[in-house]
Amino acid sequence: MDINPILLLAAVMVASTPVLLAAIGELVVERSGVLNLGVEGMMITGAVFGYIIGHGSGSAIGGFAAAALAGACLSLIFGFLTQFLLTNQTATGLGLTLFGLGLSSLVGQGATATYPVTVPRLPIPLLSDIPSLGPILFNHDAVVYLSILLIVLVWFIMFRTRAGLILRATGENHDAAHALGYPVRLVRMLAIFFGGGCAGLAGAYISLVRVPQWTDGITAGAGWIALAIVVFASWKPFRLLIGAYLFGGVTVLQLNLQADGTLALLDIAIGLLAVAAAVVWLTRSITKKAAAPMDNLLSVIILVLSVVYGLLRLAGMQTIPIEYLSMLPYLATIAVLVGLRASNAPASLGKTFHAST
Amino acid sequence: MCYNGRTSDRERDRATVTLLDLRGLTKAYPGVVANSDVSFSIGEGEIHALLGENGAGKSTLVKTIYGLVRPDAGDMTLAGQPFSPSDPRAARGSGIAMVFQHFSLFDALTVAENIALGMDNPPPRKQIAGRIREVSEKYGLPLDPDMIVGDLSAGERQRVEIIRCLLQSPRLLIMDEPTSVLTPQEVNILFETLRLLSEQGTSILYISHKLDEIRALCHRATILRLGKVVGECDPRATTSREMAEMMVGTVLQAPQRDYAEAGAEILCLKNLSAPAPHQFGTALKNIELTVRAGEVVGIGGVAGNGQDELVAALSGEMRTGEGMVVVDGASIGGLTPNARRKIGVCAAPEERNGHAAAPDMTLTENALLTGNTRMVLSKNGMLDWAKARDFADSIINAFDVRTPGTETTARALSGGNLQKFVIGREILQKPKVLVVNQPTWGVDAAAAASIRQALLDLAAGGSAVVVISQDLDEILEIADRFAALNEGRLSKPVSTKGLSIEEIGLMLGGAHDMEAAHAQA
Amino acid sequence: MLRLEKRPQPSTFWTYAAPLVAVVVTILLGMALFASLGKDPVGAIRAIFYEPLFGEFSFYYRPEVIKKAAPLILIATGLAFGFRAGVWNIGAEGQYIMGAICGAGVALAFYPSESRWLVFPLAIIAGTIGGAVWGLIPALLKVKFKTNEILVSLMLVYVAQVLITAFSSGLMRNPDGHGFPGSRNLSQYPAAANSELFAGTGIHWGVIAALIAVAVAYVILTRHQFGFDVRLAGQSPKAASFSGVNPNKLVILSLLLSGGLAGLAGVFEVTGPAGQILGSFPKFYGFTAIIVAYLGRLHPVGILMAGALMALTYIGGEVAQDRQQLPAAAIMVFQGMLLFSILGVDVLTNYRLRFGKNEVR
Amino acid sequence: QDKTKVGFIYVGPINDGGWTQHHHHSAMEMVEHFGDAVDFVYQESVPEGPDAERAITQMALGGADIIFTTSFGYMDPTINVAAKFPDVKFEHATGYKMADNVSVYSARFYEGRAVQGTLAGRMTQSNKIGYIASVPIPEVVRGINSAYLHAKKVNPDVEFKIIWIFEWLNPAKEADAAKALIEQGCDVILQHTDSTAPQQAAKDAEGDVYTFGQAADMAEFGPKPRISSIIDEWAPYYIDRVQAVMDGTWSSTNTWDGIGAGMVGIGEISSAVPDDVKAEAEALRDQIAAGEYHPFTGPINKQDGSVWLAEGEVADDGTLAGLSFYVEGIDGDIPS
Ligand SMILES: Nc1ncnc2c1ncn2[C@@H]1O[C@H](COP(=O)(O)OP(=O)(O)OP(=O)(O)O)[C@@H](O)[C@H]1O
Ligand SMILES: Nc1ncnc2c1ncn2[C@@H]1O[C@H](COP(=O)(O)OP(=O)(O)OP(=O)(O)O)[C@@H](O)[C@H]1O
Ligand SMILES: [Mg+2]
Ligand SMILES: [Mg+2]
Repeated sequence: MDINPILLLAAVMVASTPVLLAAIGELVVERSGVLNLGVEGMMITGAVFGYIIGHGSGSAIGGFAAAALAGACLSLIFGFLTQFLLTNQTATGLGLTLFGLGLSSLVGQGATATYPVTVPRLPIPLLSDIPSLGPILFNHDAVVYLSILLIVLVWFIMFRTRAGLILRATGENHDAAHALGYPVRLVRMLAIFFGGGCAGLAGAYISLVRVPQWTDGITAGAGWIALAIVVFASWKPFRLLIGAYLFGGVTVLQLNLQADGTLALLDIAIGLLAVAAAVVWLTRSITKKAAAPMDNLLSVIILVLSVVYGLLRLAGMQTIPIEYLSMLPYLATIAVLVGLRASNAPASLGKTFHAST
Repeated sequence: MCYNGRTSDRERDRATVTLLDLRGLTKAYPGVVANSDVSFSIGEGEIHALLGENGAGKSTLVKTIYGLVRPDAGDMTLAGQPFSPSDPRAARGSGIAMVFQHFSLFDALTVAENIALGMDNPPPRKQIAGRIREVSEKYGLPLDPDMIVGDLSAGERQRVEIIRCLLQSPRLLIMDEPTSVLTPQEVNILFETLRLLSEQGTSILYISHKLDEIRALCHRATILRLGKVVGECDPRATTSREMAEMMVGTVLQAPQRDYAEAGAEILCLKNLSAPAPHQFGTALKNIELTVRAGEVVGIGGVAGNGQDELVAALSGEMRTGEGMVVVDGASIGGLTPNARRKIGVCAAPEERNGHAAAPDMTLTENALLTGNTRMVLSKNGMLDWAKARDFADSIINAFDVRTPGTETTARALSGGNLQKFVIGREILQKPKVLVVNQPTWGVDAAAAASIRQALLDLAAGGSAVVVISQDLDEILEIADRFAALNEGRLSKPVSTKGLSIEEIGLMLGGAHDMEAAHAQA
Repeated sequence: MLRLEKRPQPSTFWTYAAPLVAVVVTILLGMALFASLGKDPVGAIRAIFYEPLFGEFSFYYRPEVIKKAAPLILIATGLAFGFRAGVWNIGAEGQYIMGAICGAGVALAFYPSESRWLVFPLAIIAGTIGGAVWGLIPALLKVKFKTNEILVSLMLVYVAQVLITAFSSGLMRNPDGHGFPGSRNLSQYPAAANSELFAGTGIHWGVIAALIAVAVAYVILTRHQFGFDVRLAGQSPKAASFSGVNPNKLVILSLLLSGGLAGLAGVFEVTGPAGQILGSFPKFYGFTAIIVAYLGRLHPVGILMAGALMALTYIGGEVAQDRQQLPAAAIMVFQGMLLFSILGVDVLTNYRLRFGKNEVR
Repeated sequence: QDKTKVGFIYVGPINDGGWTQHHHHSAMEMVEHFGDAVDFVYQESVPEGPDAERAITQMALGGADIIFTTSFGYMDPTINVAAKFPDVKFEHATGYKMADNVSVYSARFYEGRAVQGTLAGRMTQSNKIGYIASVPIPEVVRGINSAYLHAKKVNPDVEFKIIWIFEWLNPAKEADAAKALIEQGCDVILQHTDSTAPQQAAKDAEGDVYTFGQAADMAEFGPKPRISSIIDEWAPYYIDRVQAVMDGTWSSTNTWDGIGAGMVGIGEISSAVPDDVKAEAEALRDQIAAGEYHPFTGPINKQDGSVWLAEGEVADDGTLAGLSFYVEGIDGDIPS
């Protein structure tokens, strides 16, 4: 096996960052009671503006700022339509994606591949000195840390401050929030704006760091994944981290397995997953916590699949058809959606609000 | 004794200092003037009632005071200063607090969070729980600040609203129909609190359809009809009947009934148990009940004790085990709503807009909603709209539903008229068993009387009728037997002859609710 | 101050006027966009809306508009049921692809049969079932596990895309194709070809199916119990369950229906205009159909018109690309604008715009 | 009207940095060559399949005299449209179906891969060479085999790690694939995908990782990581064919040219390559150009060990055109 698990982990962190950034923004939007399906469109708009301004100004920070602004401005179209003209959020969000894809391609026509700007690495003191692990895991670019910091920040604001309380209240029951005098539309517009900014940043991370270059359709569906992860995380900030890393992990793992040509890594991964599932299943059975029967079911499914895999391996399976491996992230997301059940959704999510005075 | 437009001497003694003065408030909505040139004043420490039938404009008026509605004309002064709040926060800043009847709690948030949201300068996160406990103990309204509001009973939710107001030490407390979900005991505790507040100088603007409460509590009443002030009176010196007649502008008639001999057993609930259908629901536990032909059984209880679930178990929205629900000797627990309608079991749930009727559909479509099976409004799945329209028309005519026509959306009807439509729709299907939940909730006196009469007439025609209601007067008025629903358990039914409100209050086990909350607090 | 005031009843006038106003608004916005790109705005708009219908080569474009509109209308009609019932199937793209895969798979299994009366109908049935089954997955997961159907159906789109790419170079690869990916060309396989029924009209079986679907959907939605249940469940789920509608059954039925119609569109496409299973099998009909469904206000007749309009912007957009060398991306932006204005102007149907204060009656 | 109208149908946007950009670039050279004598039209981002058929028809209706359709997926549409417009000439890139008015043309990129393989085999320290493969078609398989055979020839210890991404252009996936390969120890990355993302990944990697330009020279990444490139040189062919239309001498042909005819260009071998290695690679290039050497010359076994080409035997074009197996020594399966 040629795969270095620590390097793999670091690669996962980078690969997951765009999805994570977009997801944290969308989480705030959805917590305010708005479903914006236009993440992909805002993301790619951020990608193109980040790229162009980043190169034009030669400053990565300038690029990221422009991207955030571009994503946020695009989101205002969505905000205006859904909050002021009371349009259907699903259709408007899809329209925003269409519009963003077109706009980015239009704007990006002059942007040919030039020498990219560099985004400085930010080794974390002390931690990055840990032998072998440190230089890999704690020596990323600033945006990787920013994404994690944003999670903490969003969690703090949402659950520890009054502004966060108002945000959650708006998403929970917009009529009540209005009756108590909170500016529902303003709160939602701000959330939408923030979500757009995060999506823009996420796009710029792809075009300035992860790839880094501009081509049409460069976000390649990452915005949709971000939406899935928000649900996966049951609208809880820290769970986003798990979701995004899991998703990024499967993507990176798939490529690594192809390159490695052996299934050693998959053996290890499935082994670990099976152990985890067994532990969950055993503790649930022992404590008899009936509250989460789905966790049990999921554990059993994982265990059964692991055993099947193990038998196939023992029977001499050497490779698995790689083209089907690309389905894994999507199937994994579905499995997780089934396992975690989409409870906990903000009660006003996706509903149109109109107050008469 | 009533005074039209003049203030009594007694009142002048009491309300020496005016706190809030309304002058010529007018507010128009498309097609209706909700408030028209409304003027009156509220004195300091006064408990002032606002009366009027449904749609008279009471809620609009208090929303104006609370800054939620901007008037088209007129002005207000608060303690002599011009007062025109731009939003509820401005109103709260001026010392006004309001208990809403609808839409003001957040189910997924905790009690403490809900309360903090209703205050402009809430104490810091860490202290608010302590303050809540303090205030709730002081006024005898126990509450656990860490509970999730969705898990609370209706009475406890009302307490959250009230404590939210009390924590702000308001100068004017507005209460829009606060008692409809409280047990008599809880109402007493609330009234004590309000009297205490009044003595401490807080003014209270109190809206209720329950005239006995008004008489027991309020110092003065302003009566609205069609948005205009039509009179003012001292409720302590005016009979309920007089006030009601002022509200509707006509003379009221009490329902007529003959206590007929009950016939054969029709509906029989045997050891009916069912788990809670959703997170915030109530499980039904071993319910036993028989209802005979020609009989009206009243079921009382505080909202959230299993009423909705009981209706669902009877209507077929919730399926139950074999033999638990029996009609004419046949078990129907596994049947769908339409299969039950076929054998004559009809129901009308409490929430008219969105449950009993679809707000954005026309009355014709809403007639079809339950009428299809018994009135045969379709053939091989193809709907017969002409027939459905005729059915809707007959409901409108028979029950005096005030609406431009059958193609009006249900949403465009006032609450009372829609309720008449919903009840009428079921009654015209001539059901063998009819179950209604809160048939006159929020409905004005005249409409309520006609609905009750219709239920009695149905029973007189040989149907078995179950009326679930929190309005105990209503139950005493129309039911032959009474049973109380408490935490999903049904008490043994007793005859209503000679039953007093106090006895019923005890039957409801209102005390248990309090105890439970005490235990947690 | 500008305010919106809810109308007690939707306005009949605006129901019809709003789309027209929206198209006018879009044309103005579009002209500004094209002018800013240094293109002739009038020429571009003319190329988009006029040329395909009445221009020099309209004899060629008109059938193309019809061909393009058919799958959009077919899919959108199915989606309308789900959307009206509050079932958010946004994975029609995947169901459409699976329809193509299954239909083509059955047709290819009989290769080189000459029995048109066997192969073509079987392929159609298989495609419909394929799409329906792909729609059934999110339905069952929703019913059994309360899983969000938006996300599951969307994830399945990506799975379907992986499958069609994999099959085009694996399972279904044309053995006579010199090792290139792509199945045999079904439009050149007479027993399975969905060719033009009347030469030069663009009308193929898919167009007929779309028209039938619209008519049947109209009848079901306005006159049948199922249509009533669908509308009821979408507008007020609790009232629906009180009325006796089984929400689970409705979820399953509406996803089966929209999946089946999307699959049908897929199989007509793969046996007709597209011809083969290929990684680049014409995509986005499934997503665009969502937009078409909303543009048509989830009403079959509206969808018919919206589908035609959308197809017109595609064909016209290509004409504009050819004539005015307008970038392809500009057309996407233009379509986005069209969607935004149609959705936005629609507010006038349900709300009244008020300036300043209320008048007192 | 005596101007010749020339149309191009592109599969990607004209600034994709790879395949389409180079066709467009060559087309512009052709336009420059003829000046006012030609009328040039193009349509970009035309999806393969029915949309392509419409785009081609539109161009034919618009009066084009010759239309170049520059993607394999345009094969059937081109044939279909050609049947309806017998007077218009069609040129389809990389396909195999011809007609009286349809020519096909393609380049022998595998010749360039032989040069790349030689360089890769010499430059690798870790003996691990990464290969980012796009879509499993014979052209890509030929490239892998050719590169592997020549790397192995100069360095018997090399091992190929192949990642298929199933797309021609997906910078994000290409970048991830390149990173995965580098992390697994590859220090030379070959790519059959069109973006510069792998170059960027190699540049960011610690230590020396070498790459090659694909379709374009990608010189901006020289002298390191990009050490050479395969360049698509379509312009001479385009000029030739348009001239033939003008002269009335156009006829349906099947063109498959390589380094010798100038259709495949080998980009400047950079200073990062030691002189002797550079000389070796250039010698190979010149030998191929002169027709003295064929990259697929036996003995070559198939992956399963069976004999494909005996000692001295040269692969015929028919087999090469449909090549769908790995040669001996390459691990893994071609996705199918
Ligand atoms: N937020 C709102 N937006 C638009 N119209 C409303 C709104 N709230 C109430 N209405 C209108 O008010 C009328 C009925 O109001 P409501 O349901 O409060 O009944 P009500 O006035 O209390 O009458 P009733 O005496 O029958 O209970 C309807 O015409 C309804 O359209
Ligand atoms: N937001 C609104 N939009 C349009 N009309 C409204 C709105 N709110 C209230 N109305 C109208 O104003 C009238 C007065 O409504 P309001 O809610 O003030 O009555 P109410 O006296 O509180 O009745 P209830 O006893 O049922 O609470 C209603 O009949 C309704 O027609
Ligand atoms: Mg009311
Ligand atoms: Mg009211």
